[in-house]
Amino acid sequence: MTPVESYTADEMMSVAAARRLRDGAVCFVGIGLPSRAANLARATHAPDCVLIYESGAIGAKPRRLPLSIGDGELAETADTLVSVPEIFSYWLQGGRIDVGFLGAAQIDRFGNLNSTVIGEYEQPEVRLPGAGGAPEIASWCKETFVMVRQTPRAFVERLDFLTSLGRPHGRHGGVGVTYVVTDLGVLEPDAESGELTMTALYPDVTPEEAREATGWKLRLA
Amino acid sequence: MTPVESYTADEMMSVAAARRLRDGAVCFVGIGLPSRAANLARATHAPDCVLIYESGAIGAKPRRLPLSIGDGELAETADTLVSVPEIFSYWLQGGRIDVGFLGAAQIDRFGNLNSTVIGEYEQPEVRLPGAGGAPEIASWCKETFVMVRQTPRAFVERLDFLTSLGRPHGRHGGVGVTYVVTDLGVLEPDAESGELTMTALYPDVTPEEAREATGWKLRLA
Amino acid sequence: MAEIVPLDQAVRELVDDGDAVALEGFTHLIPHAAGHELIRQGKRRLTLVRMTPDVVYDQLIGMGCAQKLVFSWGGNPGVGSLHRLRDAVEHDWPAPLELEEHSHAGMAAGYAAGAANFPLGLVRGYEGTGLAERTNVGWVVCPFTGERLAAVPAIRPDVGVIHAQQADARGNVQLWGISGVQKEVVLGAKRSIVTVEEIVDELDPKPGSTKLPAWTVTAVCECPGGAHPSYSHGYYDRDNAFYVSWDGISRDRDRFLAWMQSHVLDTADVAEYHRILSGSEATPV
Amino acid sequence: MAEIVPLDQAVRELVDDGDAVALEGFTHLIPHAAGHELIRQGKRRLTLVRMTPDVVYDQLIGMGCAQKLVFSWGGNPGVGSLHRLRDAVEHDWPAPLELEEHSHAGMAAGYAAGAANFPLGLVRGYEGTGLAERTNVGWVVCPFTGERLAAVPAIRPDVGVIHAQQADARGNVQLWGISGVQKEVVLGAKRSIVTVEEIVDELDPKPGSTKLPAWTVTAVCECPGGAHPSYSHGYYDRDNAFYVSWDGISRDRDRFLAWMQSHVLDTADVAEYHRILSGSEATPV
Repeated sequence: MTPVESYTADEMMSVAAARRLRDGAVCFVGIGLPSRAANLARATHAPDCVLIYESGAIGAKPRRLPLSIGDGELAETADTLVSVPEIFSYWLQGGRIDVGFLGAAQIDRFGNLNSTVIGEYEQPEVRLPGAGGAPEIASWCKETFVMVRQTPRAFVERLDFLTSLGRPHGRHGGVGVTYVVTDLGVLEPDAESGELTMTALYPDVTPEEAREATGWKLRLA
Repeated sequence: MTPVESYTADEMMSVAAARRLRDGAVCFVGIGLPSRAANLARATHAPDCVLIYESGAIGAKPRRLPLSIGDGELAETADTLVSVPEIFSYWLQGGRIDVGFLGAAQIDRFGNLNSTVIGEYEQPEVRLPGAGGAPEIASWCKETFVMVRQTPRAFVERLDFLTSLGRPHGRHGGVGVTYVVTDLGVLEPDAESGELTMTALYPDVTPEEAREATGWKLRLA
Repeated sequence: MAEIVPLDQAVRELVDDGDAVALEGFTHLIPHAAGHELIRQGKRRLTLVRMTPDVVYDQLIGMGCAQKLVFSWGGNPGVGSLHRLRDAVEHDWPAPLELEEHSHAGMAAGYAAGAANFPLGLVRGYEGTGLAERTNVGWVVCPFTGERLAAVPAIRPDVGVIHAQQADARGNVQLWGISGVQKEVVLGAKRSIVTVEEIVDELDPKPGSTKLPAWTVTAVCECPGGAHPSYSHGYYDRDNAFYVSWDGISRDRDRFLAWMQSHVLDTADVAEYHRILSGSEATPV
Repeated sequence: MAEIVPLDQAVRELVDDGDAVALEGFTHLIPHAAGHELIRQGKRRLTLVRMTPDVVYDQLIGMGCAQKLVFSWGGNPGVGSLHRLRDAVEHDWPAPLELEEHSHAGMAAGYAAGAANFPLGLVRGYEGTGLAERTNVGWVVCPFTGERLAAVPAIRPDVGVIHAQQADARGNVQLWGISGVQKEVVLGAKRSIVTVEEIVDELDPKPGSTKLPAWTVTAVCECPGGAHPSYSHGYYDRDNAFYVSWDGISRDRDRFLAWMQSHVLDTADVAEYHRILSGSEATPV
């Protein structure tokens, strides 16, 4: 066996997220890192993970990583395909999903996310893609994993726009963000305050690096 | 050719209703007389009538008369099958149906129908099957044909229960009842008052017979 | 994740006295075998929910299992009245029966709302009818148009019961033909029982089929012929003669009780029911 | 009843300047050929509606066809930004673009409401987010539970446009694979255009297919390859390389305009588009 000498940030993030998925979990998966993480889990310790893509593919078992959420590979390997109104009503808001995955351009200390605009809404510096499935994923999955690179531009004191809630508890079905997986480590909400706290750092990452990459005064557990 | 010497009341009612269906009409059809009438129209002057059954069979082309609205024959010959929530939302309330057919235990002079109870609601003399599809058929089909035998017990001054509206106009999508086909002839609403008026009597039926069969003071056009 | 168990075990473990139970199947795939098992086990004070309470609910009501009926159309399709249902409503026999009745559109919206975990479904109807006064209906106002729409409560029974054609060995379910509200009642229920014609190694995709993943179902029970006298598209036809004969059987209390004794109470399961039936008066084909 | 006509005729007769037009297809069956025809005919002041405005709307916006965009997620899936969309929002080029944005769940509920002729759809969401302040959302209170639910307006475009695999000679449409909101947008629209891979004598039933009867569709147009660079399940795959190359083409205004000139404005139809494309830089496979 060759020791692993190096890995990319994306690989590390995928592994860290995959490890936190329990076998049998029903996952609402987007394209990119979430799809990679969920399929990695499925290929290793969690063969019975159920992958649901917002395109309506339920129980997809892709043999290669899909490039879009509507990839034909997902349709062909799914247990069943349903319409888009159905996936968002009977399945997502129906409260059937254990783990939802989200990315974002900005995250605040309570796991609220912005994927709408940087700058003012009416005169944005950067117009981002928008909400997509995020608001209801954040509110209705039993828990949410966020995957985002840790930089001061992304980890901000104050969001430019609140696209999805970090802590919807009570109001909706889920508890909100339980893990934020970054390229430096993993954050989890503090049990009392709910503030995201660094609970794991990858090998060779220092607390100082994590603090400098964060736009708020980061606490480490 | 042999002259037709006799016919049953059901046959005459089916023929009278069928003749009033224009070709190409999209019909919401129940079992029994309506199904017989619509299929007769389809077999004669209206081959392009579209038959929709509330079980979700759209464009059914039964080769024999079905005995229940969920008959396998309907499923096999339909252009498409949809779920029951879909048939009542996208198709019926969607306003896509030209002609709905209804029967009832009681009808009043404005085409309001009762298929719920005879007697008091809490202590009924006869508990009837109930509303089924009737309220939304009456309200959302562009027009409604009622098929019912003409007797003083059925054609009443006052309904024991108002199950579906005879004249939903304005409030909902359709104009309501346009024809009441009975075993004596056909009634249509008066253009001004909306009161059902006898506009056709079958051969050998006298106005007097029609009046005696009606629980309100019947007008004949 | 679905467990594959015998029907009697599923009914024993999943249905309690006093539960709201919905046996669905819109003229097709009606779970008669499951209804019979509820009767055999003497379940009581059930709230029975079903769009079209036909013969299966006539049997349950006549045998005293029901306290309340939530429904939209209660008749013997193409034949006439449900005599046991009428006897309960008109003469409190064998017990009074509370009614909550809707239109089909209202029930369908309630089931869809239940599946989606919404508290209410909407109908553009009820207004101006007697139903609006007699049933559990509310109103909402559209914030865009000002229109008043009827709201019906979501249907979320304790137990949803359906019949389907197939399940695979893992408990994934497939049904095809007229699909009714089969998906909605399973997804909206707290627990679910799916009886199937057969358990197969692999579900082969059928045009127009509905699939329920194993993780959405509580129990799957193999019950060939379990829809009789209803039908299973691709397996057997509707027993129209039975529906006609039910009119006579059910009209008289004693004859009804005798029939239930010999066909249901004295039989152990759906296979014995079919054996008895094949020798009986009920299907004079 | 559907008429089978050439695409240019359908667009000329059914789409007016200023119309609300929804081209749908959730990652699959995206009606690119129809989008190109809107550009060729120089349609203006359109309100473009679409859950996922990707390359097809980037092209329409960049060519100045749009006045307003109603959407839920605007990006180049798996690649990055839509540069023409961003240029319009950030720099008003070639014209300002008004936005109405929702979540996917909100758009899906709006389409379902449109198909059902309801004035509103419901979402258990929006509350507490920035969307609630920025978009066209209202509120209703559940009469049973007191819960406040978000209401989104029904989506009822003037013209609904989809791509599908097949139609028969009478205009009945069949599509299969990921079905998105294809049915809803056709049923909810005042007029509809369905482009198809082929017109066949008889639709052969496919598992999981969606069918639209001819009488629900206004125009059917044969357009083989009409979804490119999206895909048609069973006909051709997604052109992932094209989506990647679009990032470069669309980043620069002049390069974008040159590409649109040679591939769309200078081509007569989808067949010519494919001939030009096969010799161009756009698909360096």
